[in-house]
Parts: sequence; structure tokens; C-alpha cells
Amino acid sequence: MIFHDLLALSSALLLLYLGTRLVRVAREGGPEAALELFTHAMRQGLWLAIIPALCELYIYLGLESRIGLESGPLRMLLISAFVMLPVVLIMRTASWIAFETILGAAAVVGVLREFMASDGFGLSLSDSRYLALVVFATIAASTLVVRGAVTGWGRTGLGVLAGLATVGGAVSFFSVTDFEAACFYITAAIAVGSGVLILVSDKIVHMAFWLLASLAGFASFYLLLGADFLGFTQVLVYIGGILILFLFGVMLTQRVDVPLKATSSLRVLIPGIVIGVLITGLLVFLAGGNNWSEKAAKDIAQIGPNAVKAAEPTAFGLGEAFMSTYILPFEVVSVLLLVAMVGATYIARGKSEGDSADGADGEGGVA
Amino acid sequence: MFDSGLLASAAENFNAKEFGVMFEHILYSVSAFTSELVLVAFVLGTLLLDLVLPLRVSKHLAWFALLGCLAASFSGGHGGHSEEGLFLHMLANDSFAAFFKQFFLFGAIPVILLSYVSEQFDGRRMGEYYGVLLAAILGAILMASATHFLMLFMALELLSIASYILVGYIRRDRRGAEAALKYVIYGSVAAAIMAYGLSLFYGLTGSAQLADLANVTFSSDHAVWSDWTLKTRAALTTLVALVMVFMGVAYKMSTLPMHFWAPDVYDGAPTPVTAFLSVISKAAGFALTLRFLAALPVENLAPAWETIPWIEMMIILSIVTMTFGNLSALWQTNLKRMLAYSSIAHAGYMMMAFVILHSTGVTGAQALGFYLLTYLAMNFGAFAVVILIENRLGSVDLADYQGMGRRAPLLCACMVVFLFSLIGVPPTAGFAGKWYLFLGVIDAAQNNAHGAGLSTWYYVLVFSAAVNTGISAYYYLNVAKEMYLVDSEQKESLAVSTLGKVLVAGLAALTFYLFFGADGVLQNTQDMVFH
Amino acid sequence: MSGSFGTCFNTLGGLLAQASTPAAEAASSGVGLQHYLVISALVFGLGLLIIITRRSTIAVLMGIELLLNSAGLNFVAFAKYSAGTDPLDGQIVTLFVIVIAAAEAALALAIALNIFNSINSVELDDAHSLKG
Amino acid sequence: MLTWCIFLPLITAAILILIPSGWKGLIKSVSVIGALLTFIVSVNLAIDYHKDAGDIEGTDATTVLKDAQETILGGVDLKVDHKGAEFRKVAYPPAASKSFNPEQYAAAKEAVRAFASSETAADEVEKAWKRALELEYALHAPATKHLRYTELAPWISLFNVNYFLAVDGLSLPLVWLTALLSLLCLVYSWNTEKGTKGYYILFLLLETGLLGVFCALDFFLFYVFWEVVLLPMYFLIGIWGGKNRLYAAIKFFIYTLVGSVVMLICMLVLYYTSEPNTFNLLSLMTVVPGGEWFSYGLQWWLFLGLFVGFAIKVPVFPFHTWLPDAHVEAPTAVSVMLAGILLKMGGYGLFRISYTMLPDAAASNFFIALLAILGMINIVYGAFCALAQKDFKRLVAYSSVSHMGYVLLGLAALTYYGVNGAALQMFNHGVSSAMMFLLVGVVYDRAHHRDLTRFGGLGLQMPWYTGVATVGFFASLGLPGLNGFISEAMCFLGAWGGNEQVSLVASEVGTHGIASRWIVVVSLLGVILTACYILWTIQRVFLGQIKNEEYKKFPDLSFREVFALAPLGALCVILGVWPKILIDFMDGTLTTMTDVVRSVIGN
Repeated sequence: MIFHDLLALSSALLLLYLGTRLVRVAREGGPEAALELFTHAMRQGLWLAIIPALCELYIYLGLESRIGLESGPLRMLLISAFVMLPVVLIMRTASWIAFETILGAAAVVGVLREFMASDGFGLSLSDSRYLALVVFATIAASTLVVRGAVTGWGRTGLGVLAGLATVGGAVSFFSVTDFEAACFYITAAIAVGSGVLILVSDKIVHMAFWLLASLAGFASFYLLLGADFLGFTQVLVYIGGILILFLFGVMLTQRVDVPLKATSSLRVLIPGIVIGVLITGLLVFLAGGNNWSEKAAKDIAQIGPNAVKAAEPTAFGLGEAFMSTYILPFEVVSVLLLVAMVGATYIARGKSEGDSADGADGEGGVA
Repeated sequence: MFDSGLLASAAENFNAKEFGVMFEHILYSVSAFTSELVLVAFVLGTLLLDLVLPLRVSKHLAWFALLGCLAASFSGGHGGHSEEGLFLHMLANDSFAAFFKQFFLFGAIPVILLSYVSEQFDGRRMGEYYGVLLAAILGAILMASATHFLMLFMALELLSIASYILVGYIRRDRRGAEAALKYVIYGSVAAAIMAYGLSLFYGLTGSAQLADLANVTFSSDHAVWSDWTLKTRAALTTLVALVMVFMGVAYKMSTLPMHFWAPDVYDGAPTPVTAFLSVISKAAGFALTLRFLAALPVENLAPAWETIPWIEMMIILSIVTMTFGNLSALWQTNLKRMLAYSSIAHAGYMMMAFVILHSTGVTGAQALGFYLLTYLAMNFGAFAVVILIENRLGSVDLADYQGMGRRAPLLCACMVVFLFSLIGVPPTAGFAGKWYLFLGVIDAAQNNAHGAGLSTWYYVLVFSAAVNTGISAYYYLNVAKEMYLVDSEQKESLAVSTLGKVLVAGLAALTFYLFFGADGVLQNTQDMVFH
Repeated sequence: MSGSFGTCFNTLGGLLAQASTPAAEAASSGVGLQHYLVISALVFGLGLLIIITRRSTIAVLMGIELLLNSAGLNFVAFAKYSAGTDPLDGQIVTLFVIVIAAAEAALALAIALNIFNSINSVELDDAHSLKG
Repeated sequence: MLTWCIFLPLITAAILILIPSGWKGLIKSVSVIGALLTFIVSVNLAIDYHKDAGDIEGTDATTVLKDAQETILGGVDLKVDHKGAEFRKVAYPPAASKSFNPEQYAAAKEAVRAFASSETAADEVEKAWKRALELEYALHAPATKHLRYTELAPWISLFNVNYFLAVDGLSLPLVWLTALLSLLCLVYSWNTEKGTKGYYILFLLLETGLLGVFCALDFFLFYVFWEVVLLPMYFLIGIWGGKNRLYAAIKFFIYTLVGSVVMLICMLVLYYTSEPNTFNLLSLMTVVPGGEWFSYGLQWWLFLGLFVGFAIKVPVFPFHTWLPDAHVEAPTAVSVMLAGILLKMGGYGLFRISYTMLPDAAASNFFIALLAILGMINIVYGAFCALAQKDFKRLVAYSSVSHMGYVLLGLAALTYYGVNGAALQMFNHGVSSAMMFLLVGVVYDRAHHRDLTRFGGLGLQMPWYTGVATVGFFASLGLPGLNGFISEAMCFLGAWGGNEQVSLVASEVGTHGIASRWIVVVSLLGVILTACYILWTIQRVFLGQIKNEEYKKFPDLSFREVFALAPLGALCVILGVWPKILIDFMDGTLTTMTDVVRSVIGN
């Protein structure tokens, strides 16, 4: 597994490197320079495609060794090589970013897991989730605090109040005793509180920060629900990818210190808000009030003989599912990513060679 | 580190035999999936070829893409049907899916040709365009065959993302950019709402399979069924989930309440893309919705469904959609916007297919499939004429069409055919299409296909559609009026490429063929079923 | 404003109390399915409100991300707690939703940049050349 | 033969497409030749019609239907010889009983299935039996015995749509009139310079549609031809019309379209309610009246729907507003077709479909009263409107509204006189209104205006024209000795109940409803008004002094105009003197039809 992890880790590092380069260039040379670098990196990224392809091959081989060389798996390998792989490989050439992030997440999980397995901290496996949870909760909470301290406590205070109200309400109603419940309510406070703050912030950069906190909260939820891989993916893709993208968007298009305009007419805004609140109320009502079919209590109990199984890392199961039940979505998403990337680079790229018509037909084009 | 205890235990749980069976199934699925693989190969081929070809040849990638559609169409997998569908319940392998696969591949051909003859793209690299277009077709095909929430959502997103790119393909065109922005923003919202709705269904049924929708339950053994409020709430949740999912697909179908994007986006997008959106994208939405609704219990077997009046909802939405589309189209002076509203109205007609899903005579699938075929012929035809004239005039204003009947006799004669077909006058395809829809609805009304109380609803529906046909005549004829009945000083004839003429004439011929040859076409769609 | 939020949370608490079922009570921790669902519904509503009240493309996109996240949380929570589900199913759906969201966000931002080049703004209200 | 008659104009149009648009002489000649051939064929139809009349068993309709049955059953794998009496005995009782009986039908179905050679063939046999039974129903329709020149071929097998043509005494005169008027109009339009090719192509297409409507006996086919008429008419009015042509064309189109779509719905309901499902008009004539499933309520709604469809075409009072606009704006030849033939489509639909197929509703007090009152309104209101017009053409148009009222009145009477009179009135109005429009056209071509107040004294300047015009106008007025008098008189007599049978309008049954003889009395007012506006018009146009010096330069009728007007004038006189030649055609068919409806009243 170490080979896989190393490869994936290296890709993740590369990504990190690119990200920092981009930020630095953007700060020094302005948005255009960053965009140019971005495009450049995209083009250069082709060679990187070999990494996920190798990883995939490695996963196949890993499966092979585990189940012994029988005819089925062997044929699967052959088919992969002759039918799927060429297609998959070329598809991946373009969609490396997203896959790197996923695999990078796998790497982090893997390292963490190996570390636990070697009894490094003397923690049991099931504790790893709590550890991660605490880490993220701390990140989110400190963001909250730091932002409050830097930009004043006006709106921040509102979010904190909302969060505290949740926690307080929960504590008073449920007499929280155990650790998991505590984690849940803290996370809920972070996720919902920052959500409220996104809504009430009047600067786009603040919104992005609160989005970060909210998304981190969701990552914690995933961990709480036993989805460790998903939690890390959430962090890597959302916080490491999408959010950075948003910040880029903000940097390139907006003056960050100017307050945002609200919807132009109140005639639209007020009914909109009323409807939005009503829908929210309805959904909350339904979510909380339904007699949803639930698993027997013993299955979801986190203690007892099933505890270790329940806390198992999900990466292996996911990998297996990707290669069997979910093989089609797995392949289709690569086409989707390819299309999205081709489209994004095509639409966002400036005037370049082989595109002479662009300058001519822009009515409102800004030079 | 390699053989950690955890992995070892996981490997022990791994059942090689089960895996072998699953693997056989995947092999089987791949063999039934050849069209799509060929399509993917051509997507990549188009993108890669564009890297090596010089700019002036780039335009001719259209022929390569066309070849791709034909190749995919002819390499269709075996028609066999398996209980498990394809890829372990991800896709259906039924005649409905097969029909739509061919429909989309066939429908892509006019789109490609329209793009080829259109001069809006001149001087531009077209590799990305055709590549993305083929990927959109792939998305549409998957939408028509998806039976798993994830696949369904992903197929929808694939088509959406590809469409966003196509709409904004002319980058520095302000109108195009605005259209793309509106499309992507509203589209994302619709998709996100749909995802939430799907998640609710997932919770209700405990399964992500469409086939399990009938199993909507709200209780396990410890249920409190005596509590009526709980029961009402359960039905309400189902309703909310259904509405949310419908919002997502309604966006693709451009029916109310998710229609508002259509006029702006149709107007701003390059005209061939508008044609694409109005036919292919819409058809994909309809195919998906039909499959979704077909999965709902027929005889209201599931407790939660019995209180969901979804047929009545669909009837009302259908009426409102067609009336809105037609009334709004009346005032348009821009041909593209007019066709946008007209396409909303036609979406309203097509929604009639939803309420006759389980009819005995003409089933919803059959009527919809046929209507879409006729719509393909006539709408692409109308857009072809618009594009060819736009090439010369640079305008899609109705006022510029004055006296066009003399300047471009063939185009306008064909346009008249398309317009009359859009109204639904025999002997054109449009009439045949409406005919089968009406036939189905009246059949359902007469035979109480969906319960006795619905007859009146059906008659109201079909009557509204009839009145709407009358309304629609006004604005369609308005175009014919400008072309033929109004004289203009401009007399010189328009130079139209031979390919353009052939394309328009071909579509006009198809419009007639789908009326006179409707029998043969319908025999083929008669056994269209869901598995 | 904080007052109204307080009311909202009190109501929420009431709902939660009402919703607790035998199954949830039997579990050792007080956290059950409904708790996650309520959070997800709240965040969904927040996303919706952001979309409704904001006119900046990027802000609207943030709202969309919240919507998708709440759907994802639903999937994972249902997968864990609902009868007859494999926990991994829901996780995989969410995983793909995340990836698709990334693709969509990237494209949407590219389109926003593109329009920024035309009209020097990414406000939806400024994109009004298509009317009629 | 009917196929040739219908499609000869279309073939001619196809030939015209190939001729370059510059060769106008050739275009005109070819199209006139095409119309002439069509006319010859239609004359031939009329001549041969009486050949085998009276021999009910041997008519070709029966033969054709039976042959079709044999073909259908011959293609099925049966255990026994299906021509045998045994199979017949089992298969056709539902049709023989002339009323739909579900038990009998189900029993027959089971018995027929037993004839199948194997279990798998049973479905096949049942399907074939249904189609054969449908034809058996057609054989039992009373109208069948009057049909000639039957042609039957399967078309859309999925819904059992047939290409089914035939003519009887009701439709044959209209077919003949269509062919005649088309020929005359094409000759009259010889001077058309603007877009000659398009004009002639559209005109011939129009002729095909009209002939098809009168010949089709399959509802689907009927509907298709019905709609085919729309397109050429729209363009003929819209391109070659007057100043306000755009408005008139679109108004005409939308009115008619709405009506026909409502008709479409009724047609689909009929299809699905009948068992076996059928579009065959003859089968429906048997199935619907006797059908258990066609309750009075359903028939009532169907009648209403169909009536709206047809009434728009006729046009009946509240739906008539498209007519004056369309007439005024259309070029002369098109007006002629519009008044002469298109309006008859509506009336023909009422005769052929509403009355014969839905007798229960047709004989109901409500519809009798409705039709009679609407007829009365049409007559009087139309005449009043005509009286008020200054525009010559608009006056003629309103006179059409007035004259078509007689058709409704005659129909509502439900007596032999009334119904015959109504049918005759359709034909006569076709002749006289066509003539009037041509006459207006003649004077418009010279004066370039149609303002009645500015004419005067043309009688001196154009004696021939005045002579012909007088015949036409007096025919329209209903002067004894000319054709209009006969049909109007028959309508009134029928409605009054002057025949051997007591009229419904005035009968005891009728007194329960709204209708009674006062309707006839009020309608008679229309005759006086008609006399007023016709005579006044003649006075204003032809008599007195020449008002304008320009008029002195007007030439008299040209050969082209004489060619168009003379046959019509002759017809007016001939039919006025000797209407029997036409009534001989109609009487049998209409008597049968009337009997069908009247038989319901007895129940």
C-alpha cells in the first residue's frame, strides 16, 4: 500500500505546490498572470496523468494479490488493459485534478490509518474519527474566533450567538452526556452558525471564509457518520479545491472590500425571503417530524462488539465499490470532468493563437 | 505496512466467487454498451484531432463528429434484456432506452449539420465544440436509460455541463456570455434542488434504485400508523421530494415552473445550440421524467403514494405550461425568442404523455417518442431556416423576414411546412404527433386508465390543448405572413449553400414522411416498454 | 433578528424532542437520524436564502454549494441510519456529488470570468441585455 | 375514379412546380386543362350515378366492403373455411342487431376466437374479426345503399384508418359543383399577374382538399382533407387579397382551426367509445345510434362539439365574423370558392356526420330548437347586415350568411321537404353566390372600388353584364323560376310542416321545446329583407344615370368573364325550372338520412 500512498501523496504535494505558486503569482503579477500560469499548468498537467493511471493499475494488482490468481480477476485485468484502460487513461489526462485530490485524500487517510495501526499514539482505531473531528472542530472554531477578532464582533457575534443557541438548546433539551453527542452539537453550531453568517455577510471574502467554516463542519459530520474517506475528500476537494477556486473568482472579478449589493428590488426580495423561510420551515418540519424507517438500534450503537467494525476505514470498501457496483459512474464522471475542464479552460482562456475571431466579435469586450 | 491486519481482514471477507459473477455481468454490460464507448472514443478523438489540425480545417471536424454518431448508432449493443439492467442496476437495458439512444444519435446529426452550415462559428476552433456536443449526446443517452439516482443525477449533470459550454461557446459575445451565465446559475440551482429531492427519496425507500420508488414507506415494525398526522406528514414528504426532483428535470424540459431561463438562453446562445437545447436537451429531460414516473406505483399500492395526486398536478402543469408558452409567444418579434416560447408550449403538449403512462392504447412512452420525433423534424427544420437566413442577414428579427418568400423560395416554402407542422395541421408530422397524444389522453379518459375520478381532468386537458393549438396558429402564421404576405423593397435573392438547402429540404421531407409513414414508425415504437 | 433566530431554534428543539423515536432513544448517544436531517434542512434553507438574496454570481454559487452539501449530508445520514441500506452507497453518491459540484463550480466561475470580461461585473442584475 | 377526381388537381399542381415561373401562359393552360379533366371526370361520375340505382344488393359499396372483409379474413389462419355460413353466423350478429350489445359482442368474440387454428393465432383472428366486423357494421348502415364509386384500402393499420372514398346523392352534387367552380375560377383568374405559379398551385391544392372532404368516408381522412383546405386558403387570401388581407387571412385560419380541433377531439372520443374502435363513418353510423355506450349525454356533447366545428365553417351566427372579412379581402376567384364550396363543408359535415351519426342528439328538442333559432338568426341578421352595407362585396358576403341560415332551418325541420331543401339550398347557394361574387369581381376590375353609393347607371353602359347580373341576383333573391326559390320554398315548407309528415318544429314534440312556427314566420321576414337589399343594390348599381364619366369607358363582358358566368347563369335557370334533375340525386340519400333521425323520435 505504501507505493500507492506515496504516489498519491506526491500528487497531492504537487497540487499544493501549484496552488501556492498560483497564489503568489496572483499576488505579485495580478489576475492575468495567475490565469496565464493556470492555463500553462493545465497544459503541462498532461504528463501528470500517468500517476492516477498507475495508481489504478496498482489497485487492480492489489486486488489480484489478495484474492489469488483466478480466472475472473485475471480477465478483469486483461479487460482493463484492452478495453477500459485506454479509454480511461485518455479520459484521465484531462481530469487529473479532481482525481488527484481524491487520491490525495486517500493518501492522507492511508497515512493516518497506518499510523494508528502501528499504535503510534496508543489510540484505538475508533478514536481516529474523534481525533479528526476534534482537529476540524478546532480549525473551524478558531476561524470563527480569529475572524471575529479581526473584523469586529458585529455579525460574527450573531453567528456565534446562533451557534451557542443551538448548543445551549440541545444541551438543555437532551442533557448531553456522551462525547459523540457533544461533538455533534458543536459541529452543528459551526455548520449552521457559519451558514447564517454567509447569509448576513456583506463582503464577498467574508462569505468565502464562512463558507470554509461551514464546509469544515460538514466534513466533521461525515466523520461522525463514519465516513472517514468522505470527510477528508470534503476537506480536500471543497476546502482545497472549490473554495480556492471561489477565492480566485473573487480576486479576479471583484473588489473585495466593497460591500455587496443586495437584490435590486424589494418586490422580489421580500416574497423571496418569505418563500425561502417557509420552505426551510417545511423541510425542517418534515425532517424532524417524520417516522423515518431506521435501522435497529443495535446496528447504530457505537459501543459493544460491533464498535471496531463500525469504525473501520471506508477506503477499501469504496475502492471495491468503485471497481464493481459503481464502475459505470466512476467512468462516466471522468467524461464529465473532462468536459468540464475542456469547457472551463476554453471559456476562461484569454485571446490566444488560433482564435482570431474572438477579438472581432466582442461587442462589449474589454481590452 | 503493506499487510496490515485491517486489510487482511477485508481481504478475507472478499468473496471471489461473488466477484466472478459480478464480473461476468460487467463484461456483459460492456458488450451492451458499445455505442456509448464508441461515442466516448469520438469525443476524445475530436478533442485530440483538433490539437493537430490547422485552424481552417477545424471546422470540418463536423464530419468526424457526424461519423461518430453514425458509428455509435450502428454499433448498438445487443438488444438482449437482463433482469439486472446494465452495470448492476445502473442503466436500463430496455426498448425505451434503445429508442432514445437511437433518437439522440440521430438527432445529433442535424445539430452537427446546423452547426456546420452556421456562420456564427467562423474562424473559431471547433474541436471543443464538437467534442462537447458528442459528450452532451452521451449525457442525454444516459439520462434516458439511468435507473439509479446517482447515474440519473450524473447523466443530467453531464448534459448540463456540456450545454453550459455550448451556450457560451462564442466567448466574447456579450449576449452569449450572459446566456451561459444565466443557464449555468439557474441550472445549478435546479440540479442542487433535485439532488436534495433524490436524497429524500433515498431516505424514504432506503434504496437509490428507481425501481424501488414504489416501496416508499415511513415505518418499520415500530411504526405508529395510528397517528394520522404522521401519515399526512409522510405523504407530504413524498410530495415535497417529488416536486424537488421534478424541478430539476423541469429545468431540462423547460416546463413551468422552471421555464424562465428558456427565452433568454435561447436568444443569447448560438442558434445551432438553441436548436440543440430545444430538441435534444428537452427530449432527454422528458425521457428521464417518463422513466421516473413510470416507476411510481400504478394502482397506488404503496401507502404513501395513495395521497399524492401527481396525475392531477401534471395535468395542471401541462395546461399552464402550454398556455403560458403560447400566450407569451404571441408578442415576440425576435424569431429565436418566439421559438423559445413555442418550445415551452410544446413541452406543455408533451407533458400530456406523462398522464397516459399506463394507458392501454397509446402509451405515454409511445406517444412521447413519436411526438419527439416529429418535433425533431419540424423544430430543427425551423431552426435550419433561421440559421441559413441569419447567415446572410445577421438578424433573427421577424421584421427582416419581410418578403423573404421571394428572396429564398425553397427555404421559405419549407419553413411554411415546418410552421404548419408546429401548429399541427395535417398532412404534416406535427399533426401526427399531436394526434397520438390526444388519442392517448382520450383513451385514458374513456377507459379510466388511472382511476375513475380522472376522466374530467383528461377532457379538460385535451380541450385546453385544442384551444392552445388555435392560439399557437397566430404566431406561427405571423412568420408565414411576414415571409409571403408582406412585400418588401429588398428583392435580391439570398445565396444559400447547397448543403443548407439539402438539409432543409430533407427535414421538410421528413416532416411529411412522419405523417404519411406514421404507421411504420409507430409499429416500431409500439413495444416500447420499461424494464 | 437574533430574537427570531432564537425562536427558530426553540421550535427546532421542540421538534427534535417530538421526533425522538424508540429507536433513537435506544441508542446510547442522543444523536439520531433526525438530528442530521434537521441540520441538513436548515443548511438547505440557508443556501436557498443566499441564492434568493444575493445578486453576485459568486455568492449565488456559494449558496448552491450549500444546497449540494445538505443533499450530501442527507445521503450519508440516511445510508447510516435507514433500514436496508448499505452505508457505503450513500457515501459514494455524496462522493460523486462533491466531484460534480467541483466540476460545475469550475465551469460556472469560468463563465463568470468570461462575462466579467464583457461587462466588468459579475452581478446577475447587470446581465440584462437579453430582454423581451 | 374518385381517386383520379381528387388527385388530378394535385398532379397538375405537381406538374406546375416543374414549370419555370416565367412561363405564365403555359402555367395557366396546364392548370386549366387539369381542372377541365377533373370536371370531365366529375361529370362522368354524375352520368354514371343512376346506372345501377335501385339495385340495392348490387351496389358497388356493398361489393367493395364485402371484398375487403374477405381479404381480411383470408389473411388469417382459421380452422374452418371462413367463407362458410357457420363462421358468418357466429361473427356478425353484433352488427346485424344494429345496436351494440356488450354481451352479444363478448359472446361473438369468444366464439370467433375458437375458430382460430391455434391458441397463438386467436389474437390474430380476433383482430381480423374486429376489422371485418367494423366493415359489417358499415354494410348495415342505411346510407351504404346509396354509395357509388367506392374505394377502400387500408392506410394506418395501427388505428385502422382506411383510405375510404365514395359518393352518394348528398356529396356528388357538391363534388360536381367543386369541379365546375374550380374550372370557372381558374379561367376567370387568367389575368392574375402577381405570383402566377404560386396562385395556380395553391388553387389546385385547394380543389384537391375540397373534393377530398366530400368524398372521404373515413373520419381521419375527412379530417385530413378538411385541414388541407386551410393552408391554400390562408395564402390565397393573404397574398392575393386586398388591403386588409393579413387580418382577414389569420382570422379565417384561426377560427377554422379552433373549430376543427374541437372536431378532432370529438372524433377521437367517437373512436374510443365505439367497439370495435373505428373511424369508418359508415360503421359509426350504425354503431353510435344503437350503441349502448353512446348514451344520450355523450351524444349530446359530441353533437355540440361537432356542431361548433361545422358551425364555424357554415358560418352560424356567433361564429360568422370571419366571413365578411375573408370575403371582402379575398380575390374574386377565391371568394367564389369560399362562398361556393367552403361554406358547404360545414353544412355537409352536419348532414354527413352530425345528423346521421348522432340521431339521438339531432332529434333532441334542444338541438332542433338551437339549430332552428340559429338558422332564423342567420337569415334575418344576415339580411339586416347586408342591407346596411355600402361595400358591394361585403353585402354579398352577408347575403351568404343569410342564405346559409336556410340550410340550418331546413335541417332542423327534419322533414323530407326540409332536409331536401337544405341540401338543395347548399347547391343553389353555391351557384348563385359564386355568380354574385364573380359579378362583383367584374365591376371591381373596372371601377377598382366597390362602393355601392358611387355606382349607378351601369345598365346602359354594360347591357350584357346587367342581364347576367339580374339572373344571378334574382336567383339569390329567390325569384320563382330561378333556383333559389325552389330550395328556399322547400326549407320553409318543410319547417312549417307542409309535407306529408308533420314538421317537428311545429309538432307536439316541438312545443315542449322552445321552437315552434314563429321561427318560420320570423325567418320569412328574411325573404322580404333579401328582396329589399337585392333590389336596392340593382337599383344603385345598374339603374339611373351614370354617376361617373369614367364609367362610360367600361367595356362589356369579356370572353373570359362570359365563360365564367354563363354556365352559372344557365344553371340558375335550369335548376329553377327543372329542379328534379338534382333532387333525383339527393332524394334517396336524404330520405334515408331523415328516416334514421326520425326513427329515433318515435322511440
